[in-house]
Amino acid sequence: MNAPMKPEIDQGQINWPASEEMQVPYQVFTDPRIFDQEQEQIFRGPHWSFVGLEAEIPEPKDFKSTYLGDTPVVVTRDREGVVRAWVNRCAHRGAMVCRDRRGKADAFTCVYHQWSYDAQGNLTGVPFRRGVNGQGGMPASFDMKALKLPPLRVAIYRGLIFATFAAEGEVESIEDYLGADVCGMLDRLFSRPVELLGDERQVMHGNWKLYSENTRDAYHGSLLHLFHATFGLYRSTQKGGCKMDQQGRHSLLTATKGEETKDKSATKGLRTYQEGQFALEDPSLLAGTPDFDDGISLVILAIFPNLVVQQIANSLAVRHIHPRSVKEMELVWTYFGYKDDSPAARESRLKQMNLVGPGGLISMEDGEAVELVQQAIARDGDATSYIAMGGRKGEAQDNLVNEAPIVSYWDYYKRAMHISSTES
Amino acid sequence: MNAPMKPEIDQGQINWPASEEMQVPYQVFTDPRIFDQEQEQIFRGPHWSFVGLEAEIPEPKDFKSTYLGDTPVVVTRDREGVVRAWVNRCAHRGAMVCRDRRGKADAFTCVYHQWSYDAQGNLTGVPFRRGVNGQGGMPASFDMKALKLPPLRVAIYRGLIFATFAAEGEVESIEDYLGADVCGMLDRLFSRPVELLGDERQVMHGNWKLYSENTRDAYHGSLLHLFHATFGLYRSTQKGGCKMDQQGRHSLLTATKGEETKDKSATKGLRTYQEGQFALEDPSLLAGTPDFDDGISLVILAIFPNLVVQQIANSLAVRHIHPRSVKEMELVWTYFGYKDDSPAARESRLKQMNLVGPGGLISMEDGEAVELVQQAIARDGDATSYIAMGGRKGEAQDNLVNEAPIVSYWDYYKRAMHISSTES
Amino acid sequence: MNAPMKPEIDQGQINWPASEEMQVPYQVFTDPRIFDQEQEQIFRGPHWSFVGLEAEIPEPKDFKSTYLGDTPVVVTRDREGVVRAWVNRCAHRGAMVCRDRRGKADAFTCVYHQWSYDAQGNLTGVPFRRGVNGQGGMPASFDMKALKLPPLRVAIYRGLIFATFAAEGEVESIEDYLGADVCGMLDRLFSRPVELLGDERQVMHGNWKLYSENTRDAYHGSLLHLFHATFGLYRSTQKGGCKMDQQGRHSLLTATKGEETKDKSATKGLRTYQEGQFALEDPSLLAGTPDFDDGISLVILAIFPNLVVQQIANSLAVRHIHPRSVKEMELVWTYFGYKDDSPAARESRLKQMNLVGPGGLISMEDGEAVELVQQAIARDGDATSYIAMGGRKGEAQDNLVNEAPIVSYWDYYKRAMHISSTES
Amino acid sequence: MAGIGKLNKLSALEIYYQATQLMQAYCACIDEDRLEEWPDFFAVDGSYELVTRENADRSLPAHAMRCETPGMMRDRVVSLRHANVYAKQYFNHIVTNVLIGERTDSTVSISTNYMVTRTLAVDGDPIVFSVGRTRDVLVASDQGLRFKSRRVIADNDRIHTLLVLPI
Amino acid sequence: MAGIGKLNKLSALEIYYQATQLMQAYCACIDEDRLEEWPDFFAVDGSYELVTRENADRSLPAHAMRCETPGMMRDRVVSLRHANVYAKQYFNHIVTNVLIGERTDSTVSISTNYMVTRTLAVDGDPIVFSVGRTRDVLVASDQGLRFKSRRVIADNDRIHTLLVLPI
Amino acid sequence: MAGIGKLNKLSALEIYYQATQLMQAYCACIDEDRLEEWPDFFAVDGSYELVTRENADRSLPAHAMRCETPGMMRDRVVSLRHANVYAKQYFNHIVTNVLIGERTDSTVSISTNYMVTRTLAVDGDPIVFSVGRTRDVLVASDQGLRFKSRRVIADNDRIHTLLVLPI
Ligand code: FES
Ligand code: FES
Ligand code: FES
Ligand SMILES: [Fe+3]
Ligand SMILES: [Fe+3]
Ligand SMILES: [Fe+3]
Repeated sequence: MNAPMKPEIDQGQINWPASEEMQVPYQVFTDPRIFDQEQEQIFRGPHWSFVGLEAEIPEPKDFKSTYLGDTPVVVTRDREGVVRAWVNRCAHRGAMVCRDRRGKADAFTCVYHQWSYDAQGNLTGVPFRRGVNGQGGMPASFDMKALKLPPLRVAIYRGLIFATFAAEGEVESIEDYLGADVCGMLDRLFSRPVELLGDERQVMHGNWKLYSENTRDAYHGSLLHLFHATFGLYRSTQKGGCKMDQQGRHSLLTATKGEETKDKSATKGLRTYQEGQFALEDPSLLAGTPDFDDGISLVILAIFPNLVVQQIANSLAVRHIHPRSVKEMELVWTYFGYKDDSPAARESRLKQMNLVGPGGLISMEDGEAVELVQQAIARDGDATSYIAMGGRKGEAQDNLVNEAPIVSYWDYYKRAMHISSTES
Repeated sequence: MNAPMKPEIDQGQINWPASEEMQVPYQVFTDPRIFDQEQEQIFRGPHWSFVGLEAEIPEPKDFKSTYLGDTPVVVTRDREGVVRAWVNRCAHRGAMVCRDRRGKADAFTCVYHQWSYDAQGNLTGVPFRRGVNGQGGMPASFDMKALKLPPLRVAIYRGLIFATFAAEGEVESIEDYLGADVCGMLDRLFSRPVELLGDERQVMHGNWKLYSENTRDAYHGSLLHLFHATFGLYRSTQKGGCKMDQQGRHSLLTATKGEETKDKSATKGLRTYQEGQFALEDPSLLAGTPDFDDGISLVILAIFPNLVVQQIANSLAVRHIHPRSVKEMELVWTYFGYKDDSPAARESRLKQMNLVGPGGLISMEDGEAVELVQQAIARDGDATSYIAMGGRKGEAQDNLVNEAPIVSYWDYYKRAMHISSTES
Repeated sequence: MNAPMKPEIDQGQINWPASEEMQVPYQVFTDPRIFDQEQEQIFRGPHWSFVGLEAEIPEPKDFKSTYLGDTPVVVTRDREGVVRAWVNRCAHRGAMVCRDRRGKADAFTCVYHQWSYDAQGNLTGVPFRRGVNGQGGMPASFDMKALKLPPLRVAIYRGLIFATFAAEGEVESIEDYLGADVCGMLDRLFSRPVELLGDERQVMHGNWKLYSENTRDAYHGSLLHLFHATFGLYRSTQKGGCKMDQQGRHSLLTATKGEETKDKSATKGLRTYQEGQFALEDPSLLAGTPDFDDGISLVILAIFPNLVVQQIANSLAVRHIHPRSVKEMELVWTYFGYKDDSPAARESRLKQMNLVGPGGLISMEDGEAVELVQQAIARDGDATSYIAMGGRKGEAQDNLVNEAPIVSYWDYYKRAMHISSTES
Repeated sequence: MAGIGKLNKLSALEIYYQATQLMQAYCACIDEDRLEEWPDFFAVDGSYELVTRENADRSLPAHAMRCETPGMMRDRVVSLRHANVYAKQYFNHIVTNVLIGERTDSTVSISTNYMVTRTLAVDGDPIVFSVGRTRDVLVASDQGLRFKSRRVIADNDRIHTLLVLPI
Repeated sequence: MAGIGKLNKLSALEIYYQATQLMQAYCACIDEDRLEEWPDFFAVDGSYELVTRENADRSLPAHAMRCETPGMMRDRVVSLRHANVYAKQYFNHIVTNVLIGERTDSTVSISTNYMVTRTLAVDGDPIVFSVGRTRDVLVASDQGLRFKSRRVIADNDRIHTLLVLPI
Repeated sequence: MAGIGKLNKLSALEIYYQATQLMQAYCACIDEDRLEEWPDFFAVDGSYELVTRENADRSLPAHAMRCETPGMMRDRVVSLRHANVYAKQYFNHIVTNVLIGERTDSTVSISTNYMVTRTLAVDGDPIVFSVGRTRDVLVASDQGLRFKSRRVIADNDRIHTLLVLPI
């Protein structure tokens, strides 16, 4: 690793209290050197990162360009239909080879000197390799095979494409990486062929891990997002719960329409739990037929390090996290339906896009929340948060008023980053 | 202190000549690590920083949000009318709690999970603290009293509100901090109840200490600002002088309409001292009745670290310095008059707003001057300025052609930052 | 040198492979500390940097302000007609003294306190130096001669003005610095008095050395720039070659209209070498009479560290590189003709401005290429390019399909920066 | 603006003027935070949609905002006023290049270019929040021209922080 | 533009055109650095004020610039030309959404949206310097329409570096 | 827009309208990437030039783009389509302050203010790419008004990355 570019954080420099509660030093959200290390130890480490849906590149020669962490990468489907991925940096003098967000090609030619590569990233052509009239050209030592677009390993689960810099054996199989519960939910959501509805892109001026917390946070749902409450649509003391994988890095939040709590004491005085003062003038917004018969109306599945899969009523999407710097991230929402959707079902999904995304009536607050934290902590890297709702230990919960998945997320993060708590 | 976030500058790294004259290494205006240290040792150190006027929060439950250094803070007046201040960062997961610039409230609820606080910053409510139906909720170890919005200590002098991170005993009383001369001038300017006229905000793309120099600099007044000279209104060889507190960190510049120098030799060839070539077509701009009978027509009172109080003819204002980064600051001008102003007096103050502020005919140049320095020194952290007008030692002066307050400012700065001169 | 501002890169921190081919670690394009060192060891080191044309300041008292590296400097012609240069930073408190891009003046007065300087940068006036009525003023120790605008040494070759921070003897004479081949080409291009046609300014969001590579890169010409090929105007397998000075830091690329290669094998399949599919509707664009009878139709003369001189058909220009940060540069194109141009010749030059510059039909791609590299390498400071076309050793070549001048450029860069290769 | 009867009775110039005034009153209502009036600029069967060029160029239906009825617009306004959490902010609409397109007895198609800046009320400099073109169909009503449909197509596919107000 | 007599004799369209031309000539005079002509766009009793939304929303009188008479405007121009020190800079006014409001025999109220970019002549990229709305009252004169009063209300409460030119 | 005969037969208002529509159709053609139509907005002897204020103020002839004939414009479009390499990008033209100047039987001079944003199709936020004023001479033709000459004078002397599209 290149020392000056990505200085190691030595243990003494991060002050992580070994307290009963989880107390995260705000430095992890503001220190550029920690961001650099995350790129090495998380995004280029033993993890599978989401890079797209097979539905985005359904046919041979389809490709898309995206980011793994903050490294530009390209995902292609070669002539044989096999999905490939490589770093988008020419082996010659480093120019970005693929300049389109998506398209169809089975050869990729760098514009600078027209070196060309196949869909696997192998170097296939070098202009004037043998010079002209015996002059110029490459030296004898030149070896086409030694130069390529740095390849990534690819794994696919239920049409979701994951890639890794890690070599065989350095990271478990995708199934083991995801774990049984996550795989189960993906089986449920991706049981039917999907059709793309389009993308939305949202820039959040905050550290990417603030969004990781947000999407593992059952606690904030009914307190920050007041749309349902305002229109008297439901109380989020509804049934629900959260599960984590064995490592605690992924989080699966689900909620079920159904019985409400009678525990009025718990909600006394909370604005959320006043009677809804308003009624929708056009209720067609929410009139959709459930896609599943298991009664689960809300799924927020956060897969470490950079993916969130959502089912909010009939609105289905994958959210791809692109960390751009220690204090900025881009979130790419890719909405989808099922190829066999009825016109009415499709219409419901499109209507319900009004509920989610950067302008979503339910969810617009999440971008605001991430930024409110980034702004408030700027000067206080040594101060810490206090995460204890639902108890310290990150275990699965049968309720939506806990922070257990966040606790287990940070426990895993410390292991992945080789950070140990400081005795206090 | 958090090492990686705010690395200590070790002595060897600042090269401050121990010369007869004051020679300030430009590094202090360009090095982000020095900026970080200033936040610790100056703004969070044994000093009182200005955070507002009582007139901005006249009644119980009034509040304003602002910055102390670059830390977001909130100043409130509680139900009993006592002024309080705290850091604007939620004790739970760090979101900014108060999101308005000013308003009326006696409870502050964080939007993220609706933790609520009283005007003193004490935590008063935590949703689902006891969970729902016995599930979730906070652990036994949870102690409401242990969590709060970090409180600041507050002191008020003549309606000016100051706050500090320093504990009792770490910093002197506000009266001692300001010193007799400063208090005397504040007594003079704030003897009558004030009424707010409004704010102006000016971003200067330069280090905040360049503005501290500028406002302690009697020397530049008649040389940079040519409005009066151009319209033949006065010569600033008029009587005047400057005083500093015992520590030399504050500066009080005053000028008096009156006798001019006969020392033509001193002003020979200076554009400023040519006859005014122009006359005001609408002299009502300057037609105001003096507010004071002591003949003092100009007061620039610079209070360390972040306040300037001005009286320019009938224009009264406090200027609050908000250092945003090592190379940018925001200056907030709050204009005021007296509650018992006659309509004519009020009209004069408003007319004379044309003279000051970011678009002021007299003073607009100060923002330009600050930026001209920042631009020129960017590459030269090891070069130094040469400050000697009026002699090296920072003693009170009976004239307006000296830099004594700047010299004493830097002497104090070195003490506050624990920087010693390097032998040369 | 000021340690914290410009930290030394210690050898262990740059990993430069000692390979047969030239492999440049991308860190040199992305590490701000390397940028700081370049300012010291290259732009303030033993080199001559271009600062302008004599034709920009033809008469006594003319001046222009510009940058040497990222240091603001001013080039003046004094009353005697001698060209002078100095750093644009006031000796008093560091304000930028000259605030115009160009003009006429033989005295320069800083606006802040009206200290004034002559065209050589000598301090000539200090207001209130002796105070007023015996008060204030400068101390006895004050020495006008000791304070000045930091002077640079100036050398002129064929109307091109170069300046250096280096003392006499630290850098060779301008003739020796440029070397015989470079001087010869400048003699050729500047044999007739020049007339300015105007400037264009282009910001490239990439490291300045990427542009240095680009302008020493014969290889990319016919592969990146497809204008001629598209309109069937020529094949750049035309005759041409490149020369370097003895140090290998400058590069002289030339091409001659004439015989084409018959080596079809070399160009097989390259888009560039398809028959031109289009014809110019208005061929007057290219209808110009050659300025020289030596058949040379293209000259790209790159003079280390910050100048490119161009002859592209009838289009003549100097390009001044202003490195603004490690990842941004500004390129200033100054177009010129000859005073004795016929109207037709002048018209051709103006028409052909459509071919070059930021919107040039031939050359607009260079800015794009620079940025494509900067974007792709951001995360990979420890990865390297592979530069071997035309063989490892940087020797003059009689062809346009080699990277020899780039190889010798990097060899020199390592010497200038005291970087040695790491054994691999 | 009173009822204007058959559009084809009006001169191109008159239509241009009335279309311009409608557009400008529409923007003023948003920029001056009179959101409750926003739905009234639409016909009773009027619709609104905000999409990005990225999706539109692929003929994908995803949108950033779509109100198929004035009722849905009013629901959004109620939500913004009473439910949603966002920093106090101002939009400023620069709408120009009003180009008159096809006309029928009762409708006229127009296109415009727009630039919207967003300025946060606290610590905010204006940012160029959204730029692009609109394609609107206007219809005559007793209150003058109204939007039968309004489609905003943004050049920029990114939204910073969140999208609160319509364009 | 010749004297235009009673405003209420003019069609809305005619007023719109004349108001637009006045606004555009006004901007051109500032953007082309013909500041000396700036006061001439005002009636003899005309006034100018530039305020921020932050102060206006609180009904506080503080302003960034206020000229109660053309004389004060001329004084400011003289000061800018001969006294004040500032970097050479260009304003570019984008003024649109000219909305015609109340009319009397002799006056018409209009509002507009504006965006002003400032570009420094040396080393400058254009920055969005000020955005907001104007509320103007125009009056007929022998030279055509003139400003009886012009009030500029900026969305952004921050001024970068300094304020030199009027908006 | 059909043939409009002698310009001096038209009212100022009519000219204003037609000039505005021409300008707006011109911008739409560029912003919607219909570059092939760009030369058609010019008279057969029409010319186009884009210069910076830095050069214009010194009366120096250097330009960023100059097409002396519609043929040269078409050549540039062919080059952009088939030869040149640049990131996919969108211009958005905000053109306003259309000020009607001198008129003759067959021509009318107009000036405008413009702001052009450039948005990269991939990873792009809109940037203020160019701002300034235009000085155009329009001529009547059978297709309505056309540009006899168009001169764009940019306040900003810097071009970021490269200049692809006309303004
Ligand atoms: S950089 Fe890709 S071919 Fe040269
Ligand atoms: S962050 Fe404030 S309540 Fe959770
Ligand atoms: S800084 Fe130049 S005269 Fe004071
Ligand atoms: Fe949420
Ligand atoms: Fe001053
Ligand atoms: Fe090139």
